[in-house]
Amino acid sequence: MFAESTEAAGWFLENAWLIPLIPAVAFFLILGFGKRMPRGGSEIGIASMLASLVIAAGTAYQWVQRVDAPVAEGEHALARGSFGFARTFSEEAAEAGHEVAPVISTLDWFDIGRLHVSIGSHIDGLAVTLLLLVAFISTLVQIYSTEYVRGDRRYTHFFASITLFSAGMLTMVLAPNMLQFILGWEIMGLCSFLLIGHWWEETANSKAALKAFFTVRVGDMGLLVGTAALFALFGTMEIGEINEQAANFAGDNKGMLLFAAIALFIACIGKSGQFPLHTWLPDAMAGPTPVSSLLHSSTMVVAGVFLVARLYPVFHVGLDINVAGQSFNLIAVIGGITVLIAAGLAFVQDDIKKVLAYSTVSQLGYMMLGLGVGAWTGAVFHIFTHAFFKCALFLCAGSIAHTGSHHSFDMKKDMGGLRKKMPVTFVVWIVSTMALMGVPFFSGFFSKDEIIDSAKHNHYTVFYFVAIIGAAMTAAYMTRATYLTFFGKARGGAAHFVHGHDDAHDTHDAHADAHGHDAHGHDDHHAPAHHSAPLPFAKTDSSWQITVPLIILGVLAIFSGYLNAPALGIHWFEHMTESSIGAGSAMSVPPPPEFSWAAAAPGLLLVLAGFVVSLLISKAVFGEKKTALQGLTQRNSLLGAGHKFLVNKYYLDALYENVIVKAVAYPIARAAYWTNQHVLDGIVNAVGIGGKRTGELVYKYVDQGLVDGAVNGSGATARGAGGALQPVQSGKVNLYGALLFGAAAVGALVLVLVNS
Amino acid sequence: MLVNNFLILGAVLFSIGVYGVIARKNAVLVLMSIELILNSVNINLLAFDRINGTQDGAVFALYIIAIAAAEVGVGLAMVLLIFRNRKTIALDDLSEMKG
Amino acid sequence: MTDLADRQKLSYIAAQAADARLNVELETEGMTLNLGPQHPATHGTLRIIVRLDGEQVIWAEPSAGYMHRGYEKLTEVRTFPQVTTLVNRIDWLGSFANEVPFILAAEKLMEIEAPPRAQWIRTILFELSRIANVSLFLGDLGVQLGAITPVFMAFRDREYVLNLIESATGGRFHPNFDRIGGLKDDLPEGWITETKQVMKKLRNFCDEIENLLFGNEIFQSRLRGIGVIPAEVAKQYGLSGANLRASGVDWDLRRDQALPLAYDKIDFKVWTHPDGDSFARCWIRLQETREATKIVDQLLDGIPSGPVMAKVPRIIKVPEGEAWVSTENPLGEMGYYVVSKGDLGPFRVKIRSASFNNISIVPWVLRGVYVPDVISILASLYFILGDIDR
Amino acid sequence: MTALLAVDLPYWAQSLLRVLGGTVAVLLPAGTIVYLFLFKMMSFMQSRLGPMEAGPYGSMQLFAEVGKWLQKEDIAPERADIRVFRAAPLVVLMSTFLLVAVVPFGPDAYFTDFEAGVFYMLAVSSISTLGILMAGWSSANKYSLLGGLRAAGQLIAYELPMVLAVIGVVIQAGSMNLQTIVIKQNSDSIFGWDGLGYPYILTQFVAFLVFMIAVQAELTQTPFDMPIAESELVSGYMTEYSGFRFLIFFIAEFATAGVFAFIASVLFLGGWGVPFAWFGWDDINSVDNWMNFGGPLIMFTKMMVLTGIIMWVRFSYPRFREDQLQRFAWKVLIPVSLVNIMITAIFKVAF
Amino acid sequence: MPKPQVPGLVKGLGVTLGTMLQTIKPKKLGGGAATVQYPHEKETPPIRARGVIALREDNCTSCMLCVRSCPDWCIYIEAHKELAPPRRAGGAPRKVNKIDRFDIDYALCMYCGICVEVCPFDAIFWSPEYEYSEPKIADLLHDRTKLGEWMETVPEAPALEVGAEKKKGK
Amino acid sequence: MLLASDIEVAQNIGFYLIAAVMVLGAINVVRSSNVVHAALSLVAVMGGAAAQYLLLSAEFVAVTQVLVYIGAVMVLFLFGVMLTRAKLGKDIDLNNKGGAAIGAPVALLLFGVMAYVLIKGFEDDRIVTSGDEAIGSTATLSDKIFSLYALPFWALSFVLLAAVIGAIVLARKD
Repeated sequence: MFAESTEAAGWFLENAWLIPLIPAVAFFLILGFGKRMPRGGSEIGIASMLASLVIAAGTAYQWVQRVDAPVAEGEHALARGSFGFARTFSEEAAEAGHEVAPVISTLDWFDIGRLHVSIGSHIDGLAVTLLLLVAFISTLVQIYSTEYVRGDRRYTHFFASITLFSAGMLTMVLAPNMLQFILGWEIMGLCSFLLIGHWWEETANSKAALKAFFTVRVGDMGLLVGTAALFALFGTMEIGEINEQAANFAGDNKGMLLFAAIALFIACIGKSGQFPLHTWLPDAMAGPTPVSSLLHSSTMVVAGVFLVARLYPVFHVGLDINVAGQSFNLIAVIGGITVLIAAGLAFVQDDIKKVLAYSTVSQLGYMMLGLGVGAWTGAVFHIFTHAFFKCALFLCAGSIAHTGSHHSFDMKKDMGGLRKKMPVTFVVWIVSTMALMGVPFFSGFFSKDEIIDSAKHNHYTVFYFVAIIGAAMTAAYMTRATYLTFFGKARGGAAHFVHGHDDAHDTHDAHADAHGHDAHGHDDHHAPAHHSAPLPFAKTDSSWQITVPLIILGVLAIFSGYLNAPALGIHWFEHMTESSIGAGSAMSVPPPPEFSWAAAAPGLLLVLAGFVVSLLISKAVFGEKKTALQGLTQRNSLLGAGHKFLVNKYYLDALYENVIVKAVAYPIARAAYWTNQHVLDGIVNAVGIGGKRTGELVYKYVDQGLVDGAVNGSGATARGAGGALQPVQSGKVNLYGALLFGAAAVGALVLVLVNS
Repeated sequence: MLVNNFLILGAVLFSIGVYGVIARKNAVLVLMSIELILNSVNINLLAFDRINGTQDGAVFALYIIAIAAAEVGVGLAMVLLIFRNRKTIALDDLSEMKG
Repeated sequence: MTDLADRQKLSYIAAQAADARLNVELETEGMTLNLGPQHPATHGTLRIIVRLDGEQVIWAEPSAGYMHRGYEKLTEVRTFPQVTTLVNRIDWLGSFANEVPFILAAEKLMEIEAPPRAQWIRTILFELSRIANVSLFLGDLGVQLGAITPVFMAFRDREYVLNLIESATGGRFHPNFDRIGGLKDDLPEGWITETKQVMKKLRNFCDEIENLLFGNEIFQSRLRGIGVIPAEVAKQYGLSGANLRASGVDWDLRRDQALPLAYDKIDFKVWTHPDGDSFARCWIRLQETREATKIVDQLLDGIPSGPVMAKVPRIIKVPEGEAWVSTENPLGEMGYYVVSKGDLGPFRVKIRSASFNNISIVPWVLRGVYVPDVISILASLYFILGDIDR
Repeated sequence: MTALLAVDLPYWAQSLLRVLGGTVAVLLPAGTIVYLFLFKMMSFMQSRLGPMEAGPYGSMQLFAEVGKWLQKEDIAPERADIRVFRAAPLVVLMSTFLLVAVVPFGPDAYFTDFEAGVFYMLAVSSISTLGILMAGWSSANKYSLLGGLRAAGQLIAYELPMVLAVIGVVIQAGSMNLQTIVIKQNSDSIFGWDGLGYPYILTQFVAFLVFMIAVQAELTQTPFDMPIAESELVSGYMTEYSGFRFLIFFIAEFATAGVFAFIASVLFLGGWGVPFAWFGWDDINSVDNWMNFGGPLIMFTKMMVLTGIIMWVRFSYPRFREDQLQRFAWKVLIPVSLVNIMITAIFKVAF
Repeated sequence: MPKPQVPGLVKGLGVTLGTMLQTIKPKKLGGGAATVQYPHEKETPPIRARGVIALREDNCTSCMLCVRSCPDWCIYIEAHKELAPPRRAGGAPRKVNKIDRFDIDYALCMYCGICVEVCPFDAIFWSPEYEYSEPKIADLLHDRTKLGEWMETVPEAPALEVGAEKKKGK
Repeated sequence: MLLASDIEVAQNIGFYLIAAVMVLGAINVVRSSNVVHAALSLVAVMGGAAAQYLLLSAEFVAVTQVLVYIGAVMVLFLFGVMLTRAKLGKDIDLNNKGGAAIGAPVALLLFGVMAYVLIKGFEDDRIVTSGDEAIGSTATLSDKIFSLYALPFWALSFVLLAAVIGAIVLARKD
């Protein structure tokens, strides 16, 4: 159908559209025939992902070649293949030395008015990175899942959804225009919903799925609005053109660009779990662990970051990033807040997946922060490294739950002391944790350090401190989690696992006696004794489908950082991707600063400090010895309040539940009530009379501090005015209607009289 | 035919609709009055179309019809919810909007 | 089958949690609906008070007694031969089967036994009345579910059976053929050959119904997984007959008790079904109809010769005593507890009729289902109103 | 119509003719369907003979029935909302009459030539829902109310697959005018072979199935007859009706069956035409006088075949449950017809 | 069930179609409806059918056994004693019971047949005749003339099936 | 042989008949003491509106009006009304106390202003039965919708989707 092209870009680069197409087709195949396949359709999914991976690898290889040997100008003429399949190459190809033009292959989709929409692929360094990443991690996670969700009631559907997700993500990554981008984005949202709610029989899970869906949907509105604004501004949907025009933006319509950037960033906030819409992400851990590791840590949630990176000129110009004298911008502020609050929240979680979820949120904050402070390469590279080690961590958590802790994710109740029993998992976990902490010479170090350095270098001093404090907190909470999971005494489910295996073959009985089959929860429906054969060197660890992906990811968690290690003078990754921002003639992204150990030292010291303090506290609080610290939060009211505050996630959820959701349920009345009480009457304690929890919570945490002071001053005047207008505010819609129409009529009458 | 035939008809319906919105207490009836208003607007749109000899008014009439459908769906769902919670759909019983 | 068991468990849970389920669906105000006393689904004058939420039942209770005729009392002022013609009318579709346990109880008190030929003919007629009864159920089932054709087929083929019964006993519906000590008369000539032909027709009818109704996907989707009665619950509510066997309880009085009937001489299968849902109940009845035709064929082949009446006094006085005899009637276990004081008539008769017990489960099984399911469950429970209100 | 008679008639005469023609087009099929299928075919399927006494083979039975219904008392329940109660059957019947208005019976034998005919057809068919709701509510009877609500829910749910099924045809024909659709089907050829014309049932078979299922549901015929459901709701929204108002419901039911069958044959079976190539005609204009008389007969034949199938299904199947019906509409029919639209559109663009 | 099956929906249509064809098929070829066009053609009930009770008045001695054994007391007999000529010449005149009234109320009768069974003198019989419905319920009370007329329709008792014990006497 | 003037007379008669029905129906909508009667009157108004659209030779809009308003919206209304237990007979509590006293002047004032403006503005203008575009042609209409007004069309579809989701969320009870 698509004619072979002998033109220079290379087969893989031109046919990258196959990468999402294969899983998309596989999705339908799984849906249609999956149940009849011997392995329930998982083989189709894995095969499709492998095929995608191969093509993605080929694409990456050819891209590397393309970068290393840039083609001469003029070779990329517009070529039109059969079936209206046009290949256009940017005119600015190879304009300046290393500027490598992206390879864009498109097919006309449809025309509406002046809108011309095509579908196809847009290959550049950024896209290649993400393609490879997504295809690779999806493959591993699917292999992992064959064991993890074995015997599940909706096994086939699981693989169908996860394959569709991959297709969606790859579609988005490849998107040459905003419409295809939105398409992929929405497919991901849908799959996220399906997969979080995979075990929808439990209310909590379906609620989490709904929450994720709706929260992200709030952001998606921003995406649509932002796209519309960009279209209005530039008259095109093509990402390349948008970037180009934005980078060279000189119009007086700056406000529009700002508006578009903010709207798009709202989408990123929703998708990438940034403050204040981050609450869905931890709840999304209700999904199966492979889902968490694929969608909610390494791939889907970085879509927001990817969007910013993809349309970086828009944000860069729209939000005045790196303009001298601007030490704050929206992206950096949101990213910074997210880094800190998420890290704070990670301290108080008992659920290992929640810890990792908040860690993910925090790391996503880092990426945003990086983009906000102009460290484009650092941020993109952090996407890359983070994906490996965070995926590894999640899969470790899954492995522990699957094998070690009897399908519980509760670190305090069901884990501890697992390091000897699960050596593979333990080693991978430690490696990944160190990468996450940013320990030198692990992958996380290189990427994170670049962000931190850039923040300082680009004069975002506040964010520099935010970043290093965040790094320290990361070290601390990860230490706590590691300690709770692998050290100390085995508790609960882990105890069964650890001690149960000592007695020769009573294992199964012990399991059955202690928990019965029901205790397994949903994660799996077979007892651990039925696992397929583990690898010889890991007699007690999970089976090979789980450990092999773990090992691969663990290795990458160390070595993926060496693609771009400024500390060692390697800038290869930067070299490969830097053209992706577009032909940035008017836009000046400062190059990343030169690495120096001195600059990295404060961060590293803080990380070390965080590690040590956390270790000590963990030992003291969770260790076997009794110490004064145990139960401290119960005894000390201040610490207790802080702990409670954190445990309740800063009451953000309560705020959403009670203000936003209830406002929808009792639509006008409740909101108007709230507004009236506060704005008009200014009598805050009247909230209490309503007896609504909303009132109380808002009163406690928002009003007392912020609103009250301001309002009290104006209270008297407002009260007087309110009293005078009281009869008008009767609360009757009809009366409002009468007033409205009456006023309209009078107004019209006046106009008529004036005009005639 | 005079254009004013249609326009005045629209005005009459509009006024009646306004009267309904003001005078009715039952939420469903208020919704119906709003439908009256929307219909009168549609008649006007189409009549204006015929003055200009274009089709744009028809397009917007179609859009208004679609919006009205959406509005009724949500409106009735709200009414149902209010009825469920309060066993009444009389609007002035919903006095929480009172100042 | 594991699938079915799974589904059974699920819908059992669903039925149990009916109240909880109400929270999910669109709520409308509750409404009390009287199904009956005059309603097409109640085969007579049964009233089922149903409280609905939307179309979902949240509470149901059968209210019987609109057709109570006081048979237990009536028997006290009748002589023993007269009672047979009364009890005939309890389950009016399988009336010969109603006579048998009463006669057997009286014979037990008098300590006589019918001659073998009479026993065989009794058994044949017993099974014929089962066929007459259940084949009508198979047709009526269609009507309850909205299919209008099966009932006509049922009437068509049931007519052959009724003709057989009539030509042997003289009565189509109410044979009054059983007598203490034997039968009123012997079979007329040619009856056996004709019966064999009719049995073939009925097997054909069963196939037809199976194709027309039971194989129909709509039919199955209406009945499968609906109204599941687990074996335990079925036993607790005292269900019997096909309703019990459909819940997987292998219990059949024809096989499980020794009575002076010919069941022990022949070889037949007692059908059970593990599901316990409406479909299982209907399916069991279909299979039992088929089995009954085979039973009749076997009996016809082996019918012994000899008298049909034992020696009994001309005026029957049953000695003092009490006796309980129950048989596996078309609707389930039917039994008579006869107390005699040595008079011409019984002193007291307690009738255990199958349908009365079978509908006792209605409040339990109807909770949480939808109105159309009420109909299908009632149809599948299969009661004859006379059998409830005696 | 004027061309049919080859004379110019005054406007009032034309209108009169139209009204007469409409009445015939509604009542004749209804009567034939009732006699042939409801009286005879159903009886045969139940191995009985059906009415045999009135007229030869009971052919006059219909008139006897009509007479019986007409002379019955027109009862309304005491607490019913009398005006609404009385108007309801008329609204239902009105929907039928409005429906028949767009059906073309021949090149010139039509009542109106409406550009958006398909759309109009779908629009007016939904009016009957209103009548049914009115009947259900005004009867002051719980069974009626339940039946009315069920009917409304069902009709709304099945209107959607119907619309979607028709869209396939509309895409293929490139017109919403029923007359154009007929002419296209009869004058097109399949890959150059015009032995069959091009009835859209060949390419739109899925749409045809969906359409017929939706019609079955719209008519509340048996697998979908919960709104009436004798064994559950006694007679649903018709419970309280008697006399000629019941008769109107009855007529409307069968007349609508006929009209829908007309429309189905227009959309899928080539309408009033038979493949022209059979008779060596190459142009519609050369035969249009003939077809004005032959067309109605051909239409009638096709209609009877389709109604026969509808009735056959009705007499053979048990009914669904309410939630199964909704599930079937939303989970099976609508996706299937959407896929059909997609495929049709792709082929339309591709060829 | 490994082999692919015809969907039940199609099978169902097949059954109805088959029945229809069977009904349409002319009677000569073994088709036709299962029904009987009643007023035009009559059904023949089985010989033993309990249609109506016939009375042979001569045999009745008004012994009242039937009246007493009737479960719902629907037989009414009134009689008086009369002298009849002796059976053999020269004998003493016999005292016989002459029936004044022998009514059976078919509105009450349950057709149980106990009366026929208990009659020791073979005075009442079952006839399979069934066409005696009346518009007025009172007309269902058959008096002895009418009951006597039914005697014409009483058939011979049928032969018994093989293996039956031959009845003695009668 | 219909002359243009004859057609116009017929059109005028038709218009006034339908308009009378519509106005009476509309008054019944706002004055009726039974919710279902009000809804049915509204159906009459909408049917009348559809007929007026036909007079304005906008047949597609007319058909849409019937399909959406009568076939769906009004059925939904009746559905909702019946679910909220519409009473048979008179319902006393449908109007605001003093609502008429406020409503009537406002409505009359509005009508007065509008009528004045309209009569002044369009004195003797007549409707155009032929224009640049094929009047009432569905094809032109669709071309307009899918080219010039495509973006509102999309927005509308999102609004409908949102409405569907919103309605479901509101109506479900959990």
